[in-house]
Amino acid sequence: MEFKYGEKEEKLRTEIREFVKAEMPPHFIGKQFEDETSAEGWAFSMSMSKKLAEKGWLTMSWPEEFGGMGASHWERVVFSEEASYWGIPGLGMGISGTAWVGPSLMLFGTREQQEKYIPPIAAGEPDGIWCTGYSEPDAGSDMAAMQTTAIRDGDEYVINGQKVWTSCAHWARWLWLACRTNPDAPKKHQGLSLIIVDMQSEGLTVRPLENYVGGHVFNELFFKDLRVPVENLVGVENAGWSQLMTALSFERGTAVGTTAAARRMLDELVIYTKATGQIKQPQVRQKLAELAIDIQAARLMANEAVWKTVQGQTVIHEPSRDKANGDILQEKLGRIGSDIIGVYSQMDLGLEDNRWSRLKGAFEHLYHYNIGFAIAAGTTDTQRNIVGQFGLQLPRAY
Amino acid sequence: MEFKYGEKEEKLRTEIREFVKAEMPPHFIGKQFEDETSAEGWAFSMSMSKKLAEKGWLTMSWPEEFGGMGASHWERVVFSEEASYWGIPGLGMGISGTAWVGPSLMLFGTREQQEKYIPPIAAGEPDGIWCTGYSEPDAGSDMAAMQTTAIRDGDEYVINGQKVWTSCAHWARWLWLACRTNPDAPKKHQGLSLIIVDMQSEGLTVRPLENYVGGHVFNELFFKDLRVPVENLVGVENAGWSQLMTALSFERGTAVGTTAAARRMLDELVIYTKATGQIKQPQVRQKLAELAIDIQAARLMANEAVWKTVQGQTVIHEPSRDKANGDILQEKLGRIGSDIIGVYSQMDLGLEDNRWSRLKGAFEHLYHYNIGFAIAAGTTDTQRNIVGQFGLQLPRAY
Amino acid sequence: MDYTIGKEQEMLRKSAREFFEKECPKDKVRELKSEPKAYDAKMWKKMVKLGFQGLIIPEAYGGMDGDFVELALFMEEVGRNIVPMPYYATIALCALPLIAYGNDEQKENYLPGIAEKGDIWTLARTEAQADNSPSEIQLSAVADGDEYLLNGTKIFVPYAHVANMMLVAGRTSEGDDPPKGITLFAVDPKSEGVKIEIIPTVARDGRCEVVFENVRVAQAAILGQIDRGWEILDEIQQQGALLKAAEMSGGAQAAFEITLNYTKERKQFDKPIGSYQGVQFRLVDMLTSLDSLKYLVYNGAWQVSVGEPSRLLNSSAKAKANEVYDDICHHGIYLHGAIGWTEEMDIGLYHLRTRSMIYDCGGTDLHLESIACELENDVPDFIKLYGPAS
Amino acid sequence: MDYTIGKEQEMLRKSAREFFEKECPKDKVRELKSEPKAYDAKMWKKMVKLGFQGLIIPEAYGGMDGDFVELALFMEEVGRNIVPMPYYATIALCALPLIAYGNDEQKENYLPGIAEKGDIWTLARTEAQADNSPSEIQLSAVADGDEYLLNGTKIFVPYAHVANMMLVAGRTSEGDDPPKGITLFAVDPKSEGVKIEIIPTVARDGRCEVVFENVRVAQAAILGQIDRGWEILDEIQQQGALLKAAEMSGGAQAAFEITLNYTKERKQFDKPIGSYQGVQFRLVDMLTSLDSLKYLVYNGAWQVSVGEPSRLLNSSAKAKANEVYDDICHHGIYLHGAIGWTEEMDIGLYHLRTRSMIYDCGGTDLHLESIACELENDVPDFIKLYGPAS
Repeated sequence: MEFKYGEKEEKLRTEIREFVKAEMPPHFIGKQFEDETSAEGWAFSMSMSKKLAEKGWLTMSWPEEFGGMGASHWERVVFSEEASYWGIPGLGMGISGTAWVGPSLMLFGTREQQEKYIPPIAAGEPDGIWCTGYSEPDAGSDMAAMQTTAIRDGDEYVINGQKVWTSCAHWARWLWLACRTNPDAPKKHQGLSLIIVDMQSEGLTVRPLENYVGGHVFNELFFKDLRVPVENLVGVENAGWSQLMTALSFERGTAVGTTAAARRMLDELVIYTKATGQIKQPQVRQKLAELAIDIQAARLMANEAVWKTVQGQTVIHEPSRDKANGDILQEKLGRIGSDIIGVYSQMDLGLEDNRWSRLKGAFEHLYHYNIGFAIAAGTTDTQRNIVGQFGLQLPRAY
Repeated sequence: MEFKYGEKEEKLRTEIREFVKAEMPPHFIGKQFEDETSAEGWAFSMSMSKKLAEKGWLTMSWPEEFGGMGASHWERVVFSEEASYWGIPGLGMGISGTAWVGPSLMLFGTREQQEKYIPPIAAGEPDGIWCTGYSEPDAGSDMAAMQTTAIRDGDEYVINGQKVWTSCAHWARWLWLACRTNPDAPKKHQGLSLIIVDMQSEGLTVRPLENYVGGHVFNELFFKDLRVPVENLVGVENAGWSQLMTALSFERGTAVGTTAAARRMLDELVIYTKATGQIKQPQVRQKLAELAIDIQAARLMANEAVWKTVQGQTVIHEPSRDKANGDILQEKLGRIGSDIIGVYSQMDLGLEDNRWSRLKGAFEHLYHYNIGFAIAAGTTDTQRNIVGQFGLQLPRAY
Repeated sequence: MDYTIGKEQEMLRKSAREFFEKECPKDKVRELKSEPKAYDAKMWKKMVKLGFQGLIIPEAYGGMDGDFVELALFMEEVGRNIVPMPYYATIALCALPLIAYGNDEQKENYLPGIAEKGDIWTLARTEAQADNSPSEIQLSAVADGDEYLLNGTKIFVPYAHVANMMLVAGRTSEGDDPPKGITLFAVDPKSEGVKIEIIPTVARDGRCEVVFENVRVAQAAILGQIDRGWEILDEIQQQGALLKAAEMSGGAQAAFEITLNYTKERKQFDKPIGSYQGVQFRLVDMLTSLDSLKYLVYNGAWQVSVGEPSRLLNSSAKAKANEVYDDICHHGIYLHGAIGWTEEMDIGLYHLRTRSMIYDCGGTDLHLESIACELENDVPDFIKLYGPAS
Repeated sequence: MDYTIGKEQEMLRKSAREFFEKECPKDKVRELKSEPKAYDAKMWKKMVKLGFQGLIIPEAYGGMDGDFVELALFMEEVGRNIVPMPYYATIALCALPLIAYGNDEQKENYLPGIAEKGDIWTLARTEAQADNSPSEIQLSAVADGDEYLLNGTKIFVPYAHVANMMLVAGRTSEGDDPPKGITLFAVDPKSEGVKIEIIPTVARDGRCEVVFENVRVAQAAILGQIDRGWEILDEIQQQGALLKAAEMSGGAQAAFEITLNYTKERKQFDKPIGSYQGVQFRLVDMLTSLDSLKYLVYNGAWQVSVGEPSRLLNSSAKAKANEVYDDICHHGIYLHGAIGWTEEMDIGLYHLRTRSMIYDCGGTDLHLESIACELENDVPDFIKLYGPAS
């Protein structure tokens, strides 16, 4: 048993902090979803993305042959903690590429696909920005119900249908598309495939889905007789479900980051309440203490899941446990923080610096965006279903 | 719109308080389940029951022809509030008789049954004490699954089977039994009947089910070839389900009482924390305030359900809403009160007066008994199912 | 004990509901976010014709002489449709204290303008400390001959930018006891030295910063008595909290209904999502909290209408409203799934207003503390009967 | 970062689990409720042979020289089986401070007795104020020649009625600063003037009232320094809170497993109740809170074992344990339905102990306040990097 990181990891942590001090605006507070709304925000993210790539950090866990550093799990953890604590941009919006497109291509892609698509991702270039098309209007938590089709026609697939909740589609160069290549398969989990789509293709319409607080993260994609060459198929035709599940498991392993972000928010609240004097109020003290407990526990659980992976144990329900727990924690944090900021918590989210916002609007943002987070990548209840079924071996409840 | 009681009701309230002052030990605090554990407790309850009957209050809502006062709904509400606030014993343990056996007999019983069974109930006599046999080991929330049979054999029914969670069976004179008179009925809701059983019958075994904190409320009943005359059938053979539902609806309408009991507990906490100085702690103040809100809201909802009945509107989901809400409120109250009492909340429940107990052990009692209450008469989740299905018209979720 | 909504009350409610549904559909609510005025002047005028602004104003001053229950029912409808307009600012925060504390001249000067012309009023109260306490009021009001000179800054003042008049809370005497020395002035926002800037709130609901720089007001502008303004502010806060709770109750009811209907239609794994206990139990608990809030508001409003206002109920209603509105909007969006988070669905429009409404006339902590004071000072029934505990 | 339970630790855990399952089945736990001693002396002796009492005691004094992580793992097993015995009182509350603060003579006199003979010790600390604060300690200890005279009353002292020795916290100096002037004495409960009465707690877990009437103790009985006892009490509270949290964690895990298994077997409406989301989601949330507690305890224990104890983690573990244990027992009984409420099922046995464990070494408020102090005094990373906020 040992509850501390090794020297290598602590050295990396120091390097990252030096990087933060040198490259980031002082007292920057990151947001839960990166700023994909404004062109300025996007440009800042892209510039940081490039710098992170130069440090090798953007894809540090990749094998060296694909431009990575072959970093250990624990180095990844420390990087993820620091990146989230300091709110380093340029990671979130490229996440499709670095987190699951790249690794999936390494596992399932052809050599040609690997050579073409992986280097721009590792370099943090605009051509390495991907979006991901899984969800459909009638296939949300029940992903296997997807109906977008890609029908083989000679050397091409002809794609028709619709995707929704596609984040980053308004900035991405490529689309990582899950769709139905055999509409006649007897079961809905069969007949699915993963296909790469050029975002500049004819037959593709991107419609922004602005959220209720004026942010632009999600989009709808409409496909009308969009044609892609058959070499854009990833892996085996009609066997996409298991590849998709593999890719999803990459996506779920992110509780380390959200926990570190929460830690930063708590630190900010402590300093803020010391400045306003609110920290002397017993009910404020109790709330801060409760958050500290929950955050520390979340961090320990996130690390437990990593440790299991390091040990070669199969991690099944833990990421779902941590996602559901993180959703609840963020809701609590957003609410407590907004309550502490009080009347100032009603500010527009888009305005970081004005004389009425407190803590650069971080808590308004969390308050409204945590709902989006609870819905994204498997709702809180979906995660609970997974934990119940696979972690507790209870009968399926959905 | 008018949020106050009429003069008649307020006059009754004054009378009850005079009665309390004259007849009850001072500063008596009632418990959530009456004391059916000790012989002394039972004797005190029975003596009060007699006095309440003399006042006419035991069955005040019954028609005068059956020994009642024909009291209005609102008089009943006020009586129920006061009885619970002051913890008047002698009502709870007779509740089977006064609350649903008597009224059911008036609706469905023969004249002979009415003449035989109703007067002792109204008089608060030992011969008017009933227990109720609905639940079975495999028929809890799913009551229609009951399997105890009463098979006609000439002029008698022969009863075999088992009941469980029968409160008061160790003191009752009669059993109000729901059982299966036609085991071959195509659907499980069919073929049920209500039958009166003499607790002194041969073939009946009563086994106490002590609870985990040493109290004795519940019992198991075992029937082995127990014979009752056919005239003990209530209403129509094999049409018992609807009578049972009617009887259950009488049982559910009790949120007025639990709310008033909660009000008393809050009042006690306020006075207690003033004495100890804890009321000066902001976190204690907030908890007390939250309880005050919840109790006031619960009272208003309970009265809304009564008002709907008074108006002749059909009350469907409201009692379930109020039961579920009351369960949650009592849990909260038990926990907050125990937290306030602190280290003294670990006392044995049976000991009202010793130098370590606080507030006569009322909060230890509530803390452990509220779970039993949440399980009894339809669990909290069962009530939620009812509200969802009938109040919100959602698809059945169980 | 009678929960009946009377015939006239029901008619008022129906006419308000139909009016707002017609005149302020949700797309209008969306549009008004980019309209700096943050309300629809035409609709406001139509409301005058229907007598809505005059609802609570005595007939003598051109109003309908309605009672407080009717006003609460009306606010429920406003909240139900989340109608962006200066009604709450004008009526709850200003007309009510004008009626209660204005002298005859003030009433004659001001009330008919509200009832018959739709004059807009607002209350400039909040300052940087922003906790609705007496010590928050720091704007200085110094006597200068027959006049007072106002200097200071008010924030989150609703609809100051379109107001005809405003009530301003200033400090006329310094001292150790913060409630003492506060005075309310009726001030024309076009007076020299008043600077108004719209604060960019997430709901774009017309909140303003109002800076006073040597603004001169006449002694006749004082509402009530000099140095005794806290009494009035406290009453505004009491009644305003209740009326805001009514508005939030109506909004929460509507947000709930939208959500409930959605869970009946939306299917996942071949079943409506409302048939899963995880979803259904949330909805059931929401219903209970909605009913709680609704009746706390009705009871509180009824108490005011019969002249027996209850601090306990006022604060209970607002504290409950703060909890319930937030909870229902938050979980309402969640239960919609991703679509609920877009600006295309109505549910988000409700949640835009949560944070501002929570603080109108007092946040949760303030009202819990107020309830605790009531509990502390009250003598419970059992002590009345038995005497002090041994 | 390594969550591995080492081989020796695993062996200890296994042998403890098997021992308690065999020697203290649940029916024994039930029986002991009516046994005034509230523990099984035979089992206690067997534990001595296995070295359990000596686990944390240095080899020099007849112990096994185990580390704090091992002790925490052992306490988990004790909690898992809710074994009624004076282990926590003897080891967590007395042996640890004797090791840390005892002089050589005291260690030689007392520690081998615990490790090799199974001497029972307890801490007489709580008084009427019962809030684990320094000002709670009012028992007077007045110097009288070479001796001290103790007068006062201690309550909820665990297993005082069967103790060979006890540590008594008394006040040797009065003053304005409550932590100053407290002294710990090692006292033989058979001394003249000590009166012990068993308090009838719901768990019948051997809590006692101990009255001291002119009890004479020698100066040599002082543990640590005179007037400096608060330091020791604070450390007892820190480590004791963590070990109690470990015990509660083990208990909560067992209570959860019992409940989980029941929901897989028990059917309602023809389906196992665990297949309803309403039930399943509760269980899932319980699992998360159990994992939270477990790792807070392990992390805190590891910190102690490497000589870097963390007040933040100690208090976090205890506050979390207080919440989780209560919640899992409460909902565990609820999920069993009515059968869970009877004394026939094991789940209730766990809940009998909830209220006493919550207050051992500090209730939730105390530990939340302790965490808040840590937060307040800590300099967060972002301030370290950027300097004070502008």
